[in-house]
Amino acid sequence: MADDAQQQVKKSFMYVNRKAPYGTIYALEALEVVLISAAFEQDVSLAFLDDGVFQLVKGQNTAGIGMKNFSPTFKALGDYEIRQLYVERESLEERGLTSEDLMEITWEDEEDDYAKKPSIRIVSRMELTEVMAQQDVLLNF
Amino acid sequence: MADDAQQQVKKSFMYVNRKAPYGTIYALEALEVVLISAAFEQDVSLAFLDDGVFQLVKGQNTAGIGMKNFSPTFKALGDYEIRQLYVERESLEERGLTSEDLMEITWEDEEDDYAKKPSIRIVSRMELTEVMAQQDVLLNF
Amino acid sequence: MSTLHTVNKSPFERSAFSSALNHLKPGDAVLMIEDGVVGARKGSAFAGLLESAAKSCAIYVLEPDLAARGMGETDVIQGANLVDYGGFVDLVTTHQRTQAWL
Amino acid sequence: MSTLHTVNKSPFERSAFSSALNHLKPGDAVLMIEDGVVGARKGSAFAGLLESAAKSCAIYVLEPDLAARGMGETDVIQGANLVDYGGFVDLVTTHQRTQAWL
Amino acid sequence: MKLGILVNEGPYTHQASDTAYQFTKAALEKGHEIFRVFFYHDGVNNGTRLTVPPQDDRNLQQAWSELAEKHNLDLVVCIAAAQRRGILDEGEAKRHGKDASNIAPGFRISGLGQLVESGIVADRLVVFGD
Amino acid sequence: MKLGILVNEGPYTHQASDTAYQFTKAALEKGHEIFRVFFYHDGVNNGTRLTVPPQDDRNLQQAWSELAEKHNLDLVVCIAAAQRRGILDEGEAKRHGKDASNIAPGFRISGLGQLVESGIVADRLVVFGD
Repeated sequence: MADDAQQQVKKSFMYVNRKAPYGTIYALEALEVVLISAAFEQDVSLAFLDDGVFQLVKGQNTAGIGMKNFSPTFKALGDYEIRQLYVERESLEERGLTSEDLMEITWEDEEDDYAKKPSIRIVSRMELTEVMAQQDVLLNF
Repeated sequence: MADDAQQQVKKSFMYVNRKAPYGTIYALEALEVVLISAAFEQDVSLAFLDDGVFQLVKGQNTAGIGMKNFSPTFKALGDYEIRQLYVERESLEERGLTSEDLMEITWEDEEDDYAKKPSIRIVSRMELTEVMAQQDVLLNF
Repeated sequence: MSTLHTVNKSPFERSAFSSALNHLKPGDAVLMIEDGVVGARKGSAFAGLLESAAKSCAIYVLEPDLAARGMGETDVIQGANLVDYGGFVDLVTTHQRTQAWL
Repeated sequence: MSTLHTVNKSPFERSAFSSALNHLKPGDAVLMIEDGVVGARKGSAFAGLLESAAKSCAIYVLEPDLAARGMGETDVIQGANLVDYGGFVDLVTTHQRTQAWL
Repeated sequence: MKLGILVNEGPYTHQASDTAYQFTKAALEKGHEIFRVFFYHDGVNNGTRLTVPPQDDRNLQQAWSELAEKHNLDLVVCIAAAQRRGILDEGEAKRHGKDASNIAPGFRISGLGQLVESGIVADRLVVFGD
Repeated sequence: MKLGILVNEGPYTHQASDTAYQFTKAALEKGHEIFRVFFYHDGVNNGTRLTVPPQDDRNLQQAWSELAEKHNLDLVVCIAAAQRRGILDEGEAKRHGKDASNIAPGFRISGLGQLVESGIVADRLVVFGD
């Protein structure tokens, strides 16, 4: 059935992350769906807006709260051919964040001598609205 | 142990309701604690602020959502000697509500020929802050 | 090619409702369900924002949820349309995609 | 006779944090925990409100939660004090009551 | 039309499961096909047969199980989310050395791929949560 | 000082149980007495022994059970909230005709009066939730 589905259609999936990490499990369990979805050869992208932008802040250290730091997984997304991470500029600004505060997340471009290219695109609210309106499936977490 | 506790101390308990009914169970399960607490002969009061004020709106009809309408229970609180329901004026106003939109909740004053007296007091944010600051125990739902 | 946005949170409690309104395109539809219906109340601090959204988008309220919270047609902003669960299904099928602003 | 107010929600996502600030008395303390720590970030749209609260109330941030979210002492508003879980316990015992703004 | 349903919260605490149930019932009444109902996050807690709701309240697990039986619905509980939260079928219980299982009739445990597949196969994916 | 603890959310989905656990441990280390830890709302889900968290993750139920054993803590799960959510001990399971129970070691099921009593007896009641 899964094989049939893969052969029939290629859809665009956007995973929309609006919540801070660790306070709730949504960020982590969203990432688990994203990783699985990579196996289905669909067109996958992620959006980070509202408090979701905190998921990408660098230097996360969870030793003190006894939980697993899952932020390194974002850096591995390129290996799963997930290369489109949209981050909303207005959400960053409201929270006193800049692109400097975010982890560096890259993918290797095979067709360009494996050059490392950035996966994160900072976009305006209006641009993000346009991208969301082009998706087949939107999953908010 | 419960009997000991009752004999030892009389504390003031305030149950602070900040959430709308039905979308989550907090309002209903808060009310269940309030009813139990009446048996312990403590000084019990309730506060309704933020979306908690929607819990007291009259004319609730849950037939269409398949859930039980628990709002009539508020009217029975007087029989449990719970007579102090503080409602924050600013929270009502922000939500386009007035005291006219709320259920009538009364208690019978034995010492005044069983006259029905209102249990709801509309108070300002500043007044509610003062009342909260006088409590021994505050439970937010 | 328009989107149905469902909102199940009170705009007084969470930012999800405002965030949904900030990401609408003209012709999209907004459906308020669960605690989200309290955002439809007229005369509230939020009503103005919703009324502006209503100029370019269709606004719907799930009637069973509105009734549960003691409200009806006369309590909501002008231009909001009441639907039942069947109407919710129709909104899903007549829009290209659904985005749930959880 | 002062109160310790704990806030575990982001002020950008929920109204709980603002509501807590609206119900402080001078001499009260505010402790940010869990997702609430993001409200301590300097330069945010919320920082001004928190800085005014800091004039009459003590402001604390649970350091392990701040570190988990990639932040440290230099990232928070001036006047905010970092505490660990032991410090959280001390705040509870040295204030008359605790109010959790859930 | 072919619809996929995602339920992200458990019964009673949030209205999500109630709304998803009412929506699913209405969609079936209108002649639509429900490709699958997937339970994720705390949604997996809808699938325990050990709940005993008050007699004057609705029984959500039973409502889902009955709807599934009547319409041959595919109710899938996410295995990873279920393990974290203590929802097990007999096979899972044995595999992890647990002395009891609690999955309800009509629910089955499977992987997250079943959710992605819902998104691919169904014409619309409708999400209910907190 | 004598402290009462209230946990309103289940494990993993919200951080409440983690924070309550870290707080309780720190309070014990400082020599305070924990009068009781009461689990209400979805908090009752901390008390199921059927969870199987990933191997690289913490096991919250086990952490609570071990802390209770070490310090003789009273971990109380609200009976009404537990019934709604499918948390049963053996007696409750029998009484309601259920074929399994799932309560974890060190947890006991009792009424809401135990929470009110915490508020009366403890010097401070500290609440953790969503």
